[in-house]
Amino acid sequence: MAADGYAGPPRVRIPLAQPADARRRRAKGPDLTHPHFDLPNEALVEMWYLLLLSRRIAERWFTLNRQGRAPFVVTGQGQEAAQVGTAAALVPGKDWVLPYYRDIGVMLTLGMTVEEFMLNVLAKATDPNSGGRQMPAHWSAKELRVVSQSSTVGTQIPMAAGLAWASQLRGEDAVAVCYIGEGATAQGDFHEGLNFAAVRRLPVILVVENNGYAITESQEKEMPVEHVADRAPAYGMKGIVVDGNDLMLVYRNMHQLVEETRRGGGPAIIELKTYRTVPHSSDDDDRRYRTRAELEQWLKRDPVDRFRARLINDGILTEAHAADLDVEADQEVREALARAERAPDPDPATLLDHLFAAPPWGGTS
Amino acid sequence: MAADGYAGPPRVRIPLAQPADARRRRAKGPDLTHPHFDLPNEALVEMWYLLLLSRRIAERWFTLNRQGRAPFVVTGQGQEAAQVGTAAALVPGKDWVLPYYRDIGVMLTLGMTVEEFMLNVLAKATDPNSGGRQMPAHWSAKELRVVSQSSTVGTQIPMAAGLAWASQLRGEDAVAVCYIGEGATAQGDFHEGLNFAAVRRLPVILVVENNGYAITESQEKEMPVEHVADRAPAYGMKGIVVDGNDLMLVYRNMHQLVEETRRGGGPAIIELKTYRTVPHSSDDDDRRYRTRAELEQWLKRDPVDRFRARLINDGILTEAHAADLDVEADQEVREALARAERAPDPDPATLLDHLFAAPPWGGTS
Amino acid sequence: MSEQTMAEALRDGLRDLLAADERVIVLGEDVEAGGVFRITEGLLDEFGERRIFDTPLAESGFTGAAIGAALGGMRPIVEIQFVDFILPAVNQLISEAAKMRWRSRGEWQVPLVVRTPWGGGVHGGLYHSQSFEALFAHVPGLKVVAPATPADAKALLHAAVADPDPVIFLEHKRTYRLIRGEVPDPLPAVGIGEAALQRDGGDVTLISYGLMLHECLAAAETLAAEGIECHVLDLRTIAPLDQAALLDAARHTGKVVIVHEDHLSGGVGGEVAALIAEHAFDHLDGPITRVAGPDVPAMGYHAKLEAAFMPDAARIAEAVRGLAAY
Amino acid sequence: MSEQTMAEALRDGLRDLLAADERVIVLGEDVEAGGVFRITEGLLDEFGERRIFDTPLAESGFTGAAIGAALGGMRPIVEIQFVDFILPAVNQLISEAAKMRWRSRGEWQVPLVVRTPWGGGVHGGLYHSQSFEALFAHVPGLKVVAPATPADAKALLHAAVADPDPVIFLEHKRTYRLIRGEVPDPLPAVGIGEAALQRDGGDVTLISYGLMLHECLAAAETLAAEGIECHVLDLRTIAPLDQAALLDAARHTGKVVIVHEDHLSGGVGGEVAALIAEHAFDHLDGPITRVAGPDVPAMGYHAKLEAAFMPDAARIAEAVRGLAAY
Ligand SMILES: Cc1ncc(C[n+]2csc(CCOP(=O)(O)OP(=O)(O)O)c2C)c(N)n1
Ligand SMILES: Cc1ncc(C[n+]2csc(CCOP(=O)(O)OP(=O)(O)O)c2C)c(N)n1
Ligand SMILES: [Mg+2]
Ligand SMILES: [Mg+2]
Repeated sequence: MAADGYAGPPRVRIPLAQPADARRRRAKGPDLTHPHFDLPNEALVEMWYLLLLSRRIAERWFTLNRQGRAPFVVTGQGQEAAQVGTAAALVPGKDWVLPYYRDIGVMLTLGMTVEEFMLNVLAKATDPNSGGRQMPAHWSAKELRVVSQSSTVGTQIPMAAGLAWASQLRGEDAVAVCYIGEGATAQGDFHEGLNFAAVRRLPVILVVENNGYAITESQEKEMPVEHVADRAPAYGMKGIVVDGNDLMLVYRNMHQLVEETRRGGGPAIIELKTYRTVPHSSDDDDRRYRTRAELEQWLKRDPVDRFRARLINDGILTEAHAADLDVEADQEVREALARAERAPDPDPATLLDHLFAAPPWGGTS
Repeated sequence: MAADGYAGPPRVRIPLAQPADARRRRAKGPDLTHPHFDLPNEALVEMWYLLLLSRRIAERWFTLNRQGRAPFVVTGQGQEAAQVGTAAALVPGKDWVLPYYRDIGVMLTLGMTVEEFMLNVLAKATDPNSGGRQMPAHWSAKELRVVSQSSTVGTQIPMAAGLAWASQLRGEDAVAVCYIGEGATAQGDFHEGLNFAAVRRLPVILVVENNGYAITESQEKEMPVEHVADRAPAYGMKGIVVDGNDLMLVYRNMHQLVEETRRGGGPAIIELKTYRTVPHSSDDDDRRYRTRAELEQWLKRDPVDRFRARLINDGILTEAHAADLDVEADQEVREALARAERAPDPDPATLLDHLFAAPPWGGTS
Repeated sequence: MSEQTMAEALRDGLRDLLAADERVIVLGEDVEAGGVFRITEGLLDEFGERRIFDTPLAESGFTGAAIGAALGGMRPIVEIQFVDFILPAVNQLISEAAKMRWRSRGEWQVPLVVRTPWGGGVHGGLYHSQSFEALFAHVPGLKVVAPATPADAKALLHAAVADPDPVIFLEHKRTYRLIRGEVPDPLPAVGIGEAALQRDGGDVTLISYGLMLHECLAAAETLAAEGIECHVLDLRTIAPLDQAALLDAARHTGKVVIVHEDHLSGGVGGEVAALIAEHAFDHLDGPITRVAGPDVPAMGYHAKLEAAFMPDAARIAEAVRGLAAY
Repeated sequence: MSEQTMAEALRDGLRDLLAADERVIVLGEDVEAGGVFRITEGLLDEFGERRIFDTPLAESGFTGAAIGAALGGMRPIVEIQFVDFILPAVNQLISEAAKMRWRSRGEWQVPLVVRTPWGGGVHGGLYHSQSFEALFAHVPGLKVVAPATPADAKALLHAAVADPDPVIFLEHKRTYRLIRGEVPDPLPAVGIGEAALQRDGGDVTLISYGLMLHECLAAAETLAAEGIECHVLDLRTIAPLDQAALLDAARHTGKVVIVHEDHLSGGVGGEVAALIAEHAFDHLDGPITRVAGPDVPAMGYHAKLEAAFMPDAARIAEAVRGLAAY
């Protein structure tokens, strides 16, 4: 065990043979993440709870920032349906997942606990993602096959191709799923990574969370076509465009695509039209580049409210149950935060650790 | 004048106001390179001569290599129609041109003299491209707006976008034309450069000389689509595919595209299906990756023979005239070589020159 | 004469340059809205969208386009949002910008300025805190500057845009708002390649640049109270190095401490030390000492991991004391 | 025991590694046909197209894919056709491969080997002759090796593939067919990070690597005839440097000449000199001298421009004579 309190790999959260996630507390129905199940009512409620919890984690993070307890925030309020709906179609611990910085919803659905988010936000020594080395929201969870992320956008696409390739060589039927914003698809690695995957028909899915902006730049400054998915034919790929704020639509489309890709259908792009209803990060002021009217329009399509309304309309959820869950989510976040706050800060003496497996100088490995 | 005998810029070969190329000896008819002229018979003969001369220069270079007088050869036998046909549609000295290493035909058509090719091949101090600093076939000719090329493939596409942009900002109606092999279009700079050009609708044309191979790799290892031009829609661009061994087809399509782009039609791709009938370079043995049968098939479509046959068939050229021109081309190359051989080698003392305009140390600028 | 922050001096410098020369254009991610550090704020309104130009999120593509624009007669100023994200553009910078003049023997030139925030101290973690000056300083054909004061920043920005060759212009992001200073008007010119003596002293020579210069000056204050006088040189330009100035500074005391934030191995300090060990050997009175970040991929995000990485006045003073007593 | 060229030793090494471990795969441009230097010749026939794998012409893409494959449990060996063309992949190597283990505190690792020919002497001009070891040696998290003999090449290739971290494996292209040597069977292991003394002598220490090692040895022969005995150290690994060995070698004579083909400023020689100037200062009997390529973008294509760039035994001997007389 390293001096920073981190137990080190390998840790197995989810037995690979049994993809049911014991750690996701609310899983009352059959395993959501198993693609062969239909979705019973309980699972739909659970999915709404994941949307809600993602939202609450993000909001709490902003609060911590205002309180001076978290120097930096980057979140994805408004994008939760795109995240939860796609991740729910994956098999955690089997499929490779390369989420991006806004993907609280992806990580929550795959099995990261609320406490772990809070450890991450507070950059604690026991943050499982990097132990306070990286900015928060740079996910890593080996047992979930979530590969450690850099801030450098685009690099994850070729890496996803390589992960898919490794799985293929090893005779697994895993799919590699890479998440990305629409702006980042302008990077050369988009072209090189997709081309590599396409030439060898590797099982790679690129999930584009198109929120219309790359920090301050609106989509027309980034690309000359309406949809990122319009670029799929350049790689002989399937490309689909989905309303990213409609949870069920996202889930059904992703589910089908994952099945196709898993069965050898080759790489594909799924583009989710959505919106971040908050600034790019705690350092940003979004009023300098977009109108309040535009924001209001999108708030009407808020994925959390929208799915709740639908569940209530369909008689699956009551107002009272929803209100209870809201309280529960709030409480879950509060309790997790309280526990996380008691965790140790990173020990500066550990800075040199883990440079190499067998270090040629200095720290332990 | 630098110690290596190189006079240094600026040199003006072609007065920009008068695009007729006085230095192209055989231009009997109206200026070929001026896009508003129809093509009289003399011009057609001249174009055939350019094909022939390109071929003879390349062949002589291989001979010099076998004789131990040129350490390295890279040429484009078989691709001459793609080169001459596209370059003939440009205005030398006005349009920006970024040819690639096989483009003897492009440079010859734009106005590089046979002697200059020989100076280049022999890496003489007076080689106008780089004075023996670069490998041969790394073109540069400022007065022709041919920008110095590196060996690094792909980088020229964003640069072409920038040149087009500069011309637009300066109120010129120049087009920027970048030449590339199909293999090199797998580079990220293809995506980034075309995207940049497309977002701003810059007057850029990408000429893809698709010879089916990137050194030893056949096209299906490079890309999952049949045509590079299939990728044009990803940038909202026009993309056309042309038989690159049919000179007139190449010229007419390029001519039309240049006109459209010059008038604000935005960037475009023209892909020329062709074949190099020689190894990749003097270091390559193409028998390790392609069959003689395949080569034979393509030799039947040889662009030089094919255009000659057509001119003879149409009564524009006689066998006797063709034979005369053949002798003439041979002689032109021989004389140019003899002159070039008398030119001085680079002076090692000049190695430090031209690092910076005002050198902080060492050599003169 | 007015006191400004680094950020203000740079913004003013950009405005002056845009006003003075039609060929100057500014491009990069988010520059129209002012950029993430607000250095280009207000420029769009003043100079319009033909000259202040948001690019797609593609550093190789827009750096390559800027090289093209420079070849085509413009004077582009590229902003790379964080120096950490310059890596995708390294091929364009090293293979093209740096070699263009040399390979064409002066026929073509690339008057390009690449502005980019570098360095740590702002809780940026691995990808918003790095130092890449050593990478570019090793590339013949590139000039690299790293001013430490508002006046130098503005003067060197003028010099960089006036320069007919490509210049990597490094702005330490922690200094943007932290460092204030007089910016004289008219502004005395600073040439690229000119170091500046920031403090005169006879005991130990400190050679540094960027944020670390200020830590050196702070250490020098502390040490002066202890009777140790430091001779502090600000390199200002990392490539080409002001060899005469740094050898003079080394000879002046015979004891040299080189300080940079970038990690030790292969950093700029190695080159500086090597020059001194070769050309000022006879004047040396003690080992050439380097104070630098440790050899790990970057500083950590958590404040404690960041502080553990960053050299500071205390560590510098300790090194100087050791050497002074040598 | 058999005598082999560098190329043969490397080809044998690859074959052994592929035969020994199913996880080893080879990818790059033209590797199926043997590669432009024929190092992978015959491997496709022997190991099949699942393990010997031509990639599209996209260095960032296939290096990134190799990083992914390494994360996924494979042991990829990437071939970059010429080190000059590694620049598009620098972002993947520095931002991802080098930082992966550190940023995940050991959770993820990238056991990747990037083989690539470097250096000049083959009429490659600007883009087929460069040296980039200094760029990578400055990146914490990457190991960089540059063997100079066939036995070392083969042994270090084994060490690189066995290493759980990313290794940049530099093969000097001029040595492929020029340098022959015994390759013992069984082959003694060479650890990454271990320099080797190639000649013992008491007057002047030469520190080098790659092709230049052979020029140093040639110079040492000449000088021995003149009565000057050289102590010649082959670094073999550029990062991490074998500090103990290089400091010992420096202390042994007190006079050091560092030789590399890469241009001078910011080269590996600077770091080596700085280490000596700091940690072996008391043993120094003369200025630490560097012999290196000049600070121009690359060597020229013409034989005369190439020769003007490349350090050689004559230039090295001259530097040694000067220092010996100091
Ligand atoms: C290579 C690189 N360049 C620049 C940045 C700085 N940056 C961080 S996020 C961002 C915008 C990304 O936009 P998009 O991909 O649309 O994702 P979104 O943030 O909108 O979800 C930029 C420019 C970066 N992280 N990486
Ligand atoms: C970035 C880069 N990587 C690798 C090379 C080595 N190389 C030179 S030519 C070539 C093949 C190019 O194929 P293609 O683009 O189809 O052009 P062709 O040679 O067939 O005309 C390669 C791999 C290079 N020049 N640049
Ligand atoms: Mg976006
Ligand atoms: Mg080709």
